[in-house]
Amino acid sequence: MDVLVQMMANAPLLSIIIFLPLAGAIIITLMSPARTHTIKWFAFWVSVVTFGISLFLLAGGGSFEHFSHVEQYTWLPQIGVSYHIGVDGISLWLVLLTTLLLPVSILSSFSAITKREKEYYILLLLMGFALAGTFVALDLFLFFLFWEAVLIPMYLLIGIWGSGRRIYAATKFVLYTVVGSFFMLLAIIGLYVYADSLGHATFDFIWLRSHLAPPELQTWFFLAFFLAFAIKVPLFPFHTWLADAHTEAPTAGSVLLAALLLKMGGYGFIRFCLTLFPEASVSAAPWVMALAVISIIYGALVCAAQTDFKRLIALSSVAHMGFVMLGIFSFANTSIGQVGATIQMVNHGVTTGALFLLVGVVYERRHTREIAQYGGLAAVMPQYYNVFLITMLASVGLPALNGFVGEFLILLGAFRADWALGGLATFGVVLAAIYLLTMFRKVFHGECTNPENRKLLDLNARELGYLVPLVLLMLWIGLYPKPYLGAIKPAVDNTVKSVMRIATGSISYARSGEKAAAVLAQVQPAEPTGGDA
Amino acid sequence: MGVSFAAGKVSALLPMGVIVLAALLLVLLDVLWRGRANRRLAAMGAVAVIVAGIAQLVYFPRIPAQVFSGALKFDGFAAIVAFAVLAILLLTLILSPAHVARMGLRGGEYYALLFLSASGMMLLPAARGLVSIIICIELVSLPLYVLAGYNRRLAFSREAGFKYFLLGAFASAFMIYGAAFIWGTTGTLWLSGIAESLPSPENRALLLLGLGLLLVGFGFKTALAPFHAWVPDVYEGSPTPVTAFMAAGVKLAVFAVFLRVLMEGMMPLAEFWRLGLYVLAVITMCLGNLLALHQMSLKRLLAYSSITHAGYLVLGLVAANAEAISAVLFYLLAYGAAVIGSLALVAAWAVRGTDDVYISDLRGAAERQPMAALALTLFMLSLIGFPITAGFIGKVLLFYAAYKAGYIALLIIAIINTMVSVYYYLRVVQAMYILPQEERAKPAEPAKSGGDAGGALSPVAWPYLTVVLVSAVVVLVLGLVPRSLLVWLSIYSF
Amino acid sequence: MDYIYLAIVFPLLGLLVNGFFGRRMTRRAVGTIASLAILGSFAVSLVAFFDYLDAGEAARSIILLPWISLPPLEISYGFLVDGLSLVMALAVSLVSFLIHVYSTGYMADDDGYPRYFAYLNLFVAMMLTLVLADNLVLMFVGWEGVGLCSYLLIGFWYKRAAPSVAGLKAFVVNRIGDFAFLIGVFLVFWLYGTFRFTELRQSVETVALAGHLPITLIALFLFGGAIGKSAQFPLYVWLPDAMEGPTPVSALIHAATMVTAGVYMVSRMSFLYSMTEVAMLVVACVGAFTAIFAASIALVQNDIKRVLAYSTVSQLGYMFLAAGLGAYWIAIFHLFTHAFFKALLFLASGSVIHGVRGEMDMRKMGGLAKYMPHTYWHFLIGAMSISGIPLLAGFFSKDQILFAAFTSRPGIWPHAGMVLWVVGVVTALFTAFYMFRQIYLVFLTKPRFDTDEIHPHEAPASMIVPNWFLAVGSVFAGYIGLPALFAGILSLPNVFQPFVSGALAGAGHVAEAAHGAQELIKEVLTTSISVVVALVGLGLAFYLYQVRYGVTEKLKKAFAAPYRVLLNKYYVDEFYNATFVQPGRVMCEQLSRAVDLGIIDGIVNAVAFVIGALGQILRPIQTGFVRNYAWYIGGGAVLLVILLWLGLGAK
Amino acid sequence: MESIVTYSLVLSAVLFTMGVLAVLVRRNPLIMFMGIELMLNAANLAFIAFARHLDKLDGQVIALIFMAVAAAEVAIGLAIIVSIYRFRRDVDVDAVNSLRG
Repeated sequence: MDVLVQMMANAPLLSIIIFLPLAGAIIITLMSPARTHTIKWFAFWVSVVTFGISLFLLAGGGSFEHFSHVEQYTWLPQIGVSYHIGVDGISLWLVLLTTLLLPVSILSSFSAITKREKEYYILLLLMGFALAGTFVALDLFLFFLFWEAVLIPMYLLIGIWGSGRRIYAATKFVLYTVVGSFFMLLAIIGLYVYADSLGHATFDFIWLRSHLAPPELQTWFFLAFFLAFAIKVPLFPFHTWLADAHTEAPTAGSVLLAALLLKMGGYGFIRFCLTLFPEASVSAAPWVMALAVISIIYGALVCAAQTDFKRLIALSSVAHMGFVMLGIFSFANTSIGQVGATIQMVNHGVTTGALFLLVGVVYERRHTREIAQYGGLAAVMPQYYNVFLITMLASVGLPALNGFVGEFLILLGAFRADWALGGLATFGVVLAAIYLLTMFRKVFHGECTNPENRKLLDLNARELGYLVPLVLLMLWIGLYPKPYLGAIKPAVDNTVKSVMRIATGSISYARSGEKAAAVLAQVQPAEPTGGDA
Repeated sequence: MGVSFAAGKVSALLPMGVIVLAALLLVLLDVLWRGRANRRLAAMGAVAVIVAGIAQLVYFPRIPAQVFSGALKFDGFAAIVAFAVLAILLLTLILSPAHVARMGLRGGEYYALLFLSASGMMLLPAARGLVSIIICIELVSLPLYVLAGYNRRLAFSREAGFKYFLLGAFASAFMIYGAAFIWGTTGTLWLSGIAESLPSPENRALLLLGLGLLLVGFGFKTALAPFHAWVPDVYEGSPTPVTAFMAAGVKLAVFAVFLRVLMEGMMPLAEFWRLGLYVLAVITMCLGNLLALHQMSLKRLLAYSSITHAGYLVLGLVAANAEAISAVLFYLLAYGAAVIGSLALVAAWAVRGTDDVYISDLRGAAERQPMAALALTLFMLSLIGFPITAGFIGKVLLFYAAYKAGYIALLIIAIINTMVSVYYYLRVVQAMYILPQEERAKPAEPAKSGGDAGGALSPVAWPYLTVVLVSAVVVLVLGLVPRSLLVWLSIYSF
Repeated sequence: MDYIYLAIVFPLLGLLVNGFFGRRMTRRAVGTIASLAILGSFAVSLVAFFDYLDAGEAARSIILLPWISLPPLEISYGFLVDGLSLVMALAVSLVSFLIHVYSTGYMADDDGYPRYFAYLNLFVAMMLTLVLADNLVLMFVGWEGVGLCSYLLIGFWYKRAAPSVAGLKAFVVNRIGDFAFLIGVFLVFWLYGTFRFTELRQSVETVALAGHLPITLIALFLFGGAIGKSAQFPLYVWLPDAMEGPTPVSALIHAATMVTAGVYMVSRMSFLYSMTEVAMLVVACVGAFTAIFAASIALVQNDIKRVLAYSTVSQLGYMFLAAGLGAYWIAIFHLFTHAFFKALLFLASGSVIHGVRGEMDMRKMGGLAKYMPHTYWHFLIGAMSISGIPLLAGFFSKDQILFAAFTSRPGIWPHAGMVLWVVGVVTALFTAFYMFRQIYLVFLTKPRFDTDEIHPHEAPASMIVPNWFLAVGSVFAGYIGLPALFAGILSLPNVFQPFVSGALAGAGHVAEAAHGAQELIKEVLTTSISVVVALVGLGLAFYLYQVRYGVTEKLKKAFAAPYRVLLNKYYVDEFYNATFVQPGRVMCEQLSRAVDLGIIDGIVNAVAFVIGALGQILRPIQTGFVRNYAWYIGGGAVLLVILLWLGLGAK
Repeated sequence: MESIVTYSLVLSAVLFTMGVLAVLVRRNPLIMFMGIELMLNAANLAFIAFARHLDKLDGQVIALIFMAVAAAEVAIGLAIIVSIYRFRRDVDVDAVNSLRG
């Protein structure tokens, strides 16, 4: 075993994680479309192996404060592009989440997908490839490459295997995302030109991080990046693609969308915006926080009115990702908010992913997403009821489940940064309970009147196989988040250092009430001085 | 330079010499073989192209070679363009025989004309005086007028040839008239000379008039709005291989020389023509995109897309900095590869009696011909400028050049247009992958819903397939590992 | 005492066993395992209790594991063992155990048997986490956990609509409280940089910030949580509906334990509350108002369990009244006694319902005493205890609350004490009345049900035995915390107060004061008044429902309007429904339809449409006529030349 | 600038404009084509005039070259127009717009 660990420690882990799915996809292209069984299992095992390998990232036991497992090869020296990847505490868990959810979503599709399986599994593997790449790229050029590479597979996934207005949804998804990303490309080129003007033409994140652009430039770049990421997240006014895409996509598609694609936005913010444009981020913080709070409240309220099972969960992501945004931009003299946001991204991935899988389970049996069509399932599908209950509670943010850890930290940080917005956001916790529990009630409680539902089968082994791990993860993160936070904290501190220095200088936290500040002056030893420590 | 008729290093002329000879030879052979030797002619032509390529390689002008007292100056830049032209010609040759046969045309002049036009393209980037430039452009265009209308059985083709010719001649008249004024005000037609002997600022009106008229000509050849109107009609009407040849070749050659004219001859006047081109670029991009949105015919769609791309390329001209040269050239190559590939598929799938494919015909292609569908998708992505394709690198380089020159506003317009363009390129992908056979993609508009045969796509024959594969490879290679090309471009710019 | 966490582990084990294998085990096994788990917790708490005494009553806080640790933020699985938490742990585990045993009988023929006990075990675990936690956040875990269990258990019979709605209501209303609670927690951290009670207490008491706004804010926000959890006005509405759950659940969660969490929390944070008179007064007033408000509703209710529910609300009001006056130990003391007699009452009512085939309307009962003597006695003892009949548990605790009110002189409003006392006394009157009204309606008056239809029967032993234990508790629990007066007379020292006071602030100034001579006189006075009041209430009930049985109908007609108001609980639910629920629903639908799909998505689609339309509009310029094209070229030439000349003009 | 030059320039301008107008307004392809020839010759005239003005021979040479170009165009152009004739008797360019949109 140790030998294996050693071997893996030296191997280019990240590259393997990224390219294994791609290789798998290519191999599948050579298979005959008729042999669906082989294709399914092959895809599944490829993803499982990838996951297994990705676990070795942890084996080294090193701290993830700085980028580890870094690989850098010059690619296009003429234009200063290099294949530069690495993982730190922030991206680590997102990468693992990706490699975990890939097999899960593949497994969840076995019986759900009945046409053109070959293409389907190829595309899923491609998604895994692109997503993993996005989270580890340390070269803006490379990052953009992976970022865009996600679009087409998802477009086809929604378009071909989706339901209802799938073509509309797919097109909307691509166009909407493209709008953001091309502006980001412009900003990336701008950064490149700026680097060039310093006599070092490069897209390299590490270099750019140590040579920040002047504030007025930052503002423009920030806006461009902001648009791209805000659409992905999605932040309040840019969220309408989400409902359609998530709703019409096939189950696995929704899972990947909610669990990972949205994270690309949050990750982008914390990795690039905060690091490369600290001044801009700080001055934008109040606005972004405001938008985040609007997303939280608005998303929750809109959810409450949904009659479509999947659409409701989709929109709930707006609210939940609002929390993440709030955390990322809550600049105080502590990094609690950002740490919370980072862990919350993982949580949301697990929880919402599981929710979509659960919806998929009944959708596959009943082929309807109308909440009204269900009711009284608790009696018919007890296992399903329990799993759903736990997942939903995690999503509501019940303590001792993963959702709470993230939301608590985020709100703690946000409250420090701006007590008013923090307080408002806290109210989102109440709303989450309202819409989720109401939905839960409609679906599971009451007499099971509809004969269709009476003969519904409970979860089978395969379904349990991909749901239980997620549930365990919810409990683990909820009860003992230490390992996760332990890896995240140093990396986040290290990431937000510069932002914090600026933020604590500026007004953005004096707003937590002069009174409190005054008191803080007197109270101490216990004055919290986190973040930049 | 002066007036001395020093022949200079004629060896540099060898490649296009080969091509011209080949052209004449092909005519003769055609007569000998009584016009029943379509394939053989093509083969012969291919051989000639390869020979020319070798010659080009052997006499690669590491140090620029002057010919005819500097009327032609061969340098690396010209050589790279020449190579590209040869490649395009070769691909066209591979496409042609099968297509010519399918359309029931005679081989002979067809190939000869192709070769003549190609020789003009090879000369263009080397041309150093307005006269030689204009002559070369004519040399490129005249054969194409004929080729456009070559498919005489089809009204479309006849009409295309007719329109192309009438408007082309019209435009070149402007060009020549412009040249007259430039010469009159500067006393020289050598690009280098013009830059040196500009009249004093106050009496530049005539010079600018001349420049303006000259730009009209270039605008026409490069399909800038409002001189673009012929493009869709001609592209749609011409025999598909010819369309490919035009789209890739003419754009390449003319843009190359356009770049030279502006940057070697007119740089001191930059402040003037930048404004003009700026406006043209905006109109071109927007118009091209908007008109492309609702096209039913894939060929016509590509025509409009070529207009749009011309608009993007003007960014490089406006920027007119060192970066722009290699950027524009790279972009042209990337575009050429993608457009030839897609047109090869159009030719391969051409519905009976139309020499064209409607987007609605593409339905179900992904399932029937996955590889071809994949390739077409790749080309579409490259045209959008999606990562891992040549188009992406091209766009990045181009935008970089423009950004560096400080044309942010223009860039933003370009970017917005790129977003819009995603929609219609995706329509093609959508038709192939998503839309099932039975249901309609968009309500096919009455005028052009002709070929809605519902995905009766003929399998792709090997010549088409070869071209498709080659262009696909090029698109990918230029997208992933364009190292060496970038190196050459950086060395052999001017 | 480091083993104290076992008290939480046992029930969790019970949960796991019953949760996973319950369906494959016999009911007997399930019930036994569940009960044993709780017995285990009780044993642990008991051992801890004695160790604590040996250790000289020194508070211990044990840190088991780190939970969320982001220095300076340190939240750990830490437990605080002191008088307060021990009393709570003992009471909780004991009562829970008895109720578990009772449940084995009560739920005997319910098909959700394993699920029921799994939830119940989880509840106990969470409740113990709540009381044993040594920091606010872990307390919040228990806080929310018990909320969850209450949600699950109220909605236990999910097939019927009412319970599942009630559960939802309970959870949401509690969440509203938790929202305030959370904000309080955040404030605490940003002010004091810690969540641990011990450290908090230090920094609060070392840095004198009495009356400082932030502290008042913290106190009020935390109290907001208590209002939700302990069903105080205006968030009490969920508790009466919670009666939809199985009766043992009502006894355990909605009477004895969970609902008292708020009181516990306030006492736990007493060091902070005693820093801010404003907050204290608010607590006291809210408590007092809730007490009389709920009691008045209880007067006319007909559902046997709802009466008890409102009585619970009102008793909780008493506790907050005490806490608000700084008499924390009395609050806890009343909590302690209340746990016994209220649990007893509920269980007894459960037996009644069980005996009359699930009938809950007291108007359809009567004369049950002869069918179910044990239950009758249980109920009677409970009723006497709660109405403050002398020498029973309830009497002592309530009496001291009233005395505290009578003697207290809050700085900011000196007369508050007197006012609150009057309120308390009136409430006591109401209490006595509605309890005995219940006794008469249920047990004594002649039967009002079809005797051939229904044959009421006594409950099985498994239900009676636990009740006897509780009955004993309801009688004697008071004797460990006697007021000074009786302590003197009966020479029984008050052991309760010193035991818990270590954990509390201000160490109950009321009690020391009681040694003064005229204080004794005051005490005699108040005591006698409350005795009289209790007897009056009893007598009134006796008169109306026994002597002149039926007169109530006339009274209802005479006082139709007030009666209807009371019967409909002051229309509070209707009010909330009209002001929050319905408008909220409408707003959400409008937001979703009009704003989200209408405006925001509308704009997106509009942009797309406009671009597409432009494309269509422009197509005609491509006429296909050569001459038009030529025109374009000519025009373009002119345009171009002009543009170039513009540059000339600029120069 | 001596008058003869100016006059001939003005003349060439007039010729050019007439040519353009011919293309723009006439519907017979032959006439349009003539217009184009007119434009070309206007250009040549301009060259000659400038040659006089600059007192360089180049202009006249250039003019000759462009005549050749014009000739080539004529050859091609007539061929194309004739091929159109073959298929449609009436040669109204406004009838030729099957390609549009």
